[in-house]
Amino acid sequence: GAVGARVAVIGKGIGGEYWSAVRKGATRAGRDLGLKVTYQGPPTETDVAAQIALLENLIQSGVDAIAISPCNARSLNRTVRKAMAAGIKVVTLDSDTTDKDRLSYIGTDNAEAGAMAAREALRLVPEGSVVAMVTGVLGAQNLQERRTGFTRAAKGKLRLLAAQPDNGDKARAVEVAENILTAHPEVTLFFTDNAISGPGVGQALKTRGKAGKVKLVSMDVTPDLQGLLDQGVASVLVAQQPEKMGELAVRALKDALAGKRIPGRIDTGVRVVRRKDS
Amino acid sequence: MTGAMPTKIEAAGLRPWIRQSMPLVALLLLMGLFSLLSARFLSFENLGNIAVQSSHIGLIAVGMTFVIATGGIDLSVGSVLALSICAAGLTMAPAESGGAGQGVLAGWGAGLLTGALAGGVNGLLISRLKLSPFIATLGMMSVARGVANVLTDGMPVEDIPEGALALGTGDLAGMPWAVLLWVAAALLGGLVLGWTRLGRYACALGSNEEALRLSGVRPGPWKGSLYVLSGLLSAAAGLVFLGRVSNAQPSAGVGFELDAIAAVVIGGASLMGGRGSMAGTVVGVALMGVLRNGLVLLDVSAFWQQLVIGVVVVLAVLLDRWRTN
Amino acid sequence: MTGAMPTKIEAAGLRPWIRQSMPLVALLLLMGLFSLLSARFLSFENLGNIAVQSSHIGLIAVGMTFVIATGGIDLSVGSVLALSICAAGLTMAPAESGGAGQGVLAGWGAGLLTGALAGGVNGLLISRLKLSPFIATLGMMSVARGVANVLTDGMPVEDIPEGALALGTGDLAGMPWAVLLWVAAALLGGLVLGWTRLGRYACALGSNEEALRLSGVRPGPWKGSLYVLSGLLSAAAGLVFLGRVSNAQPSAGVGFELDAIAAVVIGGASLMGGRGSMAGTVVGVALMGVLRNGLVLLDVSAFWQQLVIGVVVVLAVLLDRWRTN
Amino acid sequence: MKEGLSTMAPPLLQVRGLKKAFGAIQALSGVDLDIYRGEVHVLLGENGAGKSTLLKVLSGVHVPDEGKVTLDGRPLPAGNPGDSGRAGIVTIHQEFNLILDLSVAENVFLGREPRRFGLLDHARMHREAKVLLERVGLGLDPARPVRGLGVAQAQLVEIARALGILDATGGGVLTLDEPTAALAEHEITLLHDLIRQWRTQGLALIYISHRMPELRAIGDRVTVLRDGASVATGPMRGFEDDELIRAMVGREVHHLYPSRPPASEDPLLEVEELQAPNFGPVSLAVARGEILGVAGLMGAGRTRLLRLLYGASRASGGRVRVADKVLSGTRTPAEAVEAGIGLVPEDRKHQGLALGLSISDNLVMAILERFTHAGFVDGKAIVRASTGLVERLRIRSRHVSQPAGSLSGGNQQKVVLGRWLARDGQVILLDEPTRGVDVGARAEIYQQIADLAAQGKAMVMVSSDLPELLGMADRILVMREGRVAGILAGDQLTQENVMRMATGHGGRG
Ligand SMILES: Nc1ncnc2c1ncn2[C@@H]1O[C@H](COP(=O)(O)OP(=O)(O)OP(=O)(O)O)[C@@H](O)[C@H]1O
Ligand SMILES: Nc1ncnc2c1ncn2[C@@H]1O[C@H](COP(=O)(O)OP(=O)(O)OP(=O)(O)O)[C@@H](O)[C@H]1O
Ligand SMILES: [Mg+2]
Ligand SMILES: [Mg+2]
Repeated sequence: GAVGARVAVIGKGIGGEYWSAVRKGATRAGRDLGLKVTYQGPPTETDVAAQIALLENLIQSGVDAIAISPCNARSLNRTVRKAMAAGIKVVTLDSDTTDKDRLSYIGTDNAEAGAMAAREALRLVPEGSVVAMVTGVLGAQNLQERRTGFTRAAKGKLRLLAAQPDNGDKARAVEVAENILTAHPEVTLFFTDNAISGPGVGQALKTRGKAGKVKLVSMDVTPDLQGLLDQGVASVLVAQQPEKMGELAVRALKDALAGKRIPGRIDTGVRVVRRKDS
Repeated sequence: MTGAMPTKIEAAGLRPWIRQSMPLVALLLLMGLFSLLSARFLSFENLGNIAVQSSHIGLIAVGMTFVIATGGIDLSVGSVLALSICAAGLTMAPAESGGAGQGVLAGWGAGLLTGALAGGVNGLLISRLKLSPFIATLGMMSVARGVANVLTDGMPVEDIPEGALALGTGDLAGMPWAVLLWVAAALLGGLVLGWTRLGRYACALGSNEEALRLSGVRPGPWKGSLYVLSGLLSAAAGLVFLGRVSNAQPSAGVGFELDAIAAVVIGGASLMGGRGSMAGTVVGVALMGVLRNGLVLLDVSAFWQQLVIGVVVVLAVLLDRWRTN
Repeated sequence: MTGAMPTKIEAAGLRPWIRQSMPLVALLLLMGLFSLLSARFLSFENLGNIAVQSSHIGLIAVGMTFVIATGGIDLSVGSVLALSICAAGLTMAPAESGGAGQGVLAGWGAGLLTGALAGGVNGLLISRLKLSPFIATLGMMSVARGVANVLTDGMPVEDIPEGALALGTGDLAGMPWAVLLWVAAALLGGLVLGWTRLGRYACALGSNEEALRLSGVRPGPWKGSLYVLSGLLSAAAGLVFLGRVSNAQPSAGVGFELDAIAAVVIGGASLMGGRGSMAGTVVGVALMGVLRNGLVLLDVSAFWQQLVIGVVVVLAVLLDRWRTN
Repeated sequence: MKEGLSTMAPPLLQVRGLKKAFGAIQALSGVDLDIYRGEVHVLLGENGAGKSTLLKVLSGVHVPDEGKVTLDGRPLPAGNPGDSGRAGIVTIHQEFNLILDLSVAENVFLGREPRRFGLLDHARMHREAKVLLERVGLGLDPARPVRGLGVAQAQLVEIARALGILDATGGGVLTLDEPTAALAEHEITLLHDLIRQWRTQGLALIYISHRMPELRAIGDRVTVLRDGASVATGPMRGFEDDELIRAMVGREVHHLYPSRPPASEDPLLEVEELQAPNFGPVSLAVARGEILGVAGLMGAGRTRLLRLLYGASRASGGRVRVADKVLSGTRTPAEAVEAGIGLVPEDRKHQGLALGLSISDNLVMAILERFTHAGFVDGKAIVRASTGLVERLRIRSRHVSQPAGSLSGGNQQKVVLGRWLARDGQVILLDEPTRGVDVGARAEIYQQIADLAAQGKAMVMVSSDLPELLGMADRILVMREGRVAGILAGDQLTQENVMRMATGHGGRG
């Protein structure tokens, strides 16, 4: 009897479009399936200790199942094991633990998504072009993986400038992009690895009259980014599908609670959204 | 703290303008350095960029100057900014985007009102309930962020009307509105600080609140209104910010308090209270903006930037101390 | 500053233990409330969890109590924690993971040394160069983070030897090492605060540094060593933290300073300096830990948690003020 | 004629049965007071008798627990300095209430700043402040900050502020809490002239001081407070000094200045060519068992002399020797203390005491290491030692764990002195050691100083109270404008000689 069971979803953060989408998908699935879903997250995406504490506290609170997106792949191993040992069904979503002591991982390969973005970039600009990267908070592991994937795939084909962080602050992203445009007029493409940097850079391109001339390839699809795509400011969006992740995670947990076997890996796929004319 | 009375005697002879010009010297040194190292630094466009980029911190820092002059601190400015833009966004965004569709002016009004209210709560906690400003505004930092998130369900408010973006991206005869607003606030702030009772009492509150009280001045209302002012200016900064980023994010403004405080202190104010200079604050904000801009122009890696910014902040303040001791 | 004097005098009659027990009352109230609302709150295991979860902030708060007693503040604790664990990690991790493979003890030593050094720099800036603690440690906050990122290239140091994890996850006869360490540090800290010259001078520094100086005590070395102590305890907190998260992340510890400061102030210390109580600090840390835990047990949504935490922090401090005024 | 006043007009200010307690301390336990227009009413009482508390109730700082205060027949609003001020009560408090970071002019006009078009009229403020300052004998630039002023100058700025308010309101009650404690003869004379002027204008003045001679010069009527209650009241000339002291202290005080064995010839403290900007060179020597007095007008550099000698401020040249130990040119107070020097600073609130800490913490501040065994402080021993000192100095307190800030001014002063008694060094520098100390306690402090000298210590005593210097010192060094104007000894030690040297001409006549 999985109906009425309590399911906790732990993201890497509490606000922002990405985690809100995860929360939405999870809550909707919970409603459909008759589960009680709660969403929790640490105050910042790098606060591993707070996430561990959250997980411990949720174990104490007697939830039946947990979907967690570890802030750090290794740091959560022990506590995830503890949860499993306590009889709680655990899956990871968006990113995985290194030990993989969970029932399933629901998400995409961040590095692969980054590589895909690089391949898209190479369709937009010639080899040897100069590319700037704007990232969120330094040290956020999923962003790091996306950039690594991008960098690997672009190796020898694109000239990458050092990534500049905006600390998750959109105004800072605008600022950083403007400064890069001043310092490096030769930049022909921006790669942004998250849903805050992307719109920030897009904004800078618009105000500097560089929209469309300097290309923008961003991770994530949000209303904000979709708008930029429609306006021709962004060229390609490479999106994981957070809402789907949340939903599939809760569905998988429901199956697990019902005693069914669930696959160890559920790929939510990467969606590439291009401008119609590109 | 007060023990400093006798040792500072030696500085008494120094003219205030020497005091105030030390941050400027630091700024000019830094600008000189960047001009030498990067041909692109000293362009009209780049300097204009720095000004626009600094304007929201500049607005916050105007209010922070008053608060710091009283010996207080306002840690809630970033969260209050976020809350204010969410209030503004929800008021002006069309109904399809979850807003009330009340138009730009109503939105701006709602934002400013929200900022003033949050500041008012800070002011009451501090002046009525005698909470230390650090704790009161630390609480508000958490509460305002929470309310912003609850109101917006953690999602940015989209579809801000075009008209509202002018504050961030538009200009008046080539002068960006954001910069105009900042300059106006700083000028007005300077006037208030030096030439009105509010400003002088701010310094008096920071220097010796009891003496002010014994002179028959009720400290509470004056102190309280300075926190309202800080909230109001955070909201104004938010409106500029909103114009620049074009949607209202409840996660906006994290860490702004530290930038603003650093700018005020670089400008020559003392966190013990009793003094502050609006010109100094403007220079402090500019210095931080130039530093960030220059380091990116010089292609300094993000990690080294953190390091350099920390060192320069300390050096800039040291330069000021060294000159006055 | 000195203006606050007359009102404080009225508290003189109150026995110190009443003062100190107010935070405890707040904590017990909160625990009572949570026990009523959730059957799972008052279990041995859950309370143990809270203790372990609080231990690193607890360790930092011990050092912060001294710093705050002097009227100072240490904003760099979180960054120093990150730098220390990176130093520890790089020392003990095997060569394949970019470390020096020097074993656990060497790693711990390197971590503690790094923390002490960073604290020493803070101390010098503050006691020698007379920088305000806020600015000096704000600078260090940025610099230490930058250095940690530069050293590790922004990536966590992996493959920390098993032995080093004991501090975070192991126990001694059922008592987690992390909690033991915290309790030991708090007891020792209480002893130092109340019964040694260092502790007494810490309060004297916060109350009237000039009087201390004119009494023939060199304030500099004492003040400086308190910042070393704070750095050292941040590093110790880092070692516990490292044990818990099992790799050394340069991004660790963001925001810890605010948690620690809030805990110390909830515990009855004044940010103006001159007083502080180690028992109060422990209670303050526990209160924050209980609050975080209880809110999750009660299924309070993340946004509401921010709101509630802010309100409770303010209320806890108010309760203390109200009782003493 | 003055006695006649009371029968002709009703009192302007009437206090009945006033009570005020701070926790367990009953500061006022029943005060009755009548103040008439055109009189200077002196309040006398030991340290801690409740004089300042009484004034603070009148000025709205404290709310009384019981009792009635009427001004001009109407009840005086309680607990709000603004209301009291508007009702016509102007107060100069015992502790300074200036705002160090504001300018002198802004302090003078604090709370009633002239404005034009909504903005402060700085020009007018400076102009008018300058006039007020000149009237109290201060030639300061009104635009300079108060920070850096000496205590005497600060006191005069406060008087100028009161003067300004009285000019504007033209009447009421002026209360002065030990306004002359920090002033020297010349400024005191100026102040007394002002007071006489105010009296003829019909103001009612309440005046607190511990200096008997000046009270004789200025007081019309007197009320004596003891343990928070008024115990005697009447015309000043109706009491002999002895009667007043007995009413105050509850016992006889004979021999204000104790006799001592003659000083040795053996120099203990030697200072050569001590220099700093606008100061010195100053050379002096003090023998074992000697008390060297230092006199001078306000700002003559007496405080600087002590601070430079002690290393509290950095000297630009000169040598300081204690016994055969030469102190370094870059000495700090710590080095001076190690060499056996102690300093009782002039500003106890800012330089002397940690007001938030306990009496015992303050008493042992310079000798904490002596109570430290194996790294730990022996709290019991500290309490024992400080209780001894409290008894020896008759510091009025309930317990040594009480915060120093809760003591009355005179008792605070004794705590600072007690710190150096505890340390038992060889040289003690005293900067206005009896500032604000009552007659009884003064006699005790003089006795302590004399005892210390008799034990072979060298004492340097700065004071603005000339009779005190003449009564205590073996020799007096007179300073003028940062330099030594001369040293007087033996039968040259007269008030006239000191004043002549201090002013640099024939004296004040
Ligand atoms: N704010 C306060 N809190 C606690 N006790 C106080 C406070 N103010 C004064 N007292 C106590 O009240 C008593 C009266 O103090 P008050 O300052 O009125 O004495 P005073 O007559 O002015 O003495 P002095 O001549 O030393 O200035 C003293 O015992 C003092 O310790
Ligand atoms: N470091 C300094 N540099 C220059 N001038 C100073 C310094 N310290 C003090 N002064 C000035 O020197 C003068 C002498 O001050 P000092 O305090 O020694 O006088 P004083 O004789 O003790 O008088 P009083 O205490 O009555 O004011 C004052 O006018 C003071 O402003
Ligand atoms: Mg008094
Ligand atoms: Mg003096």
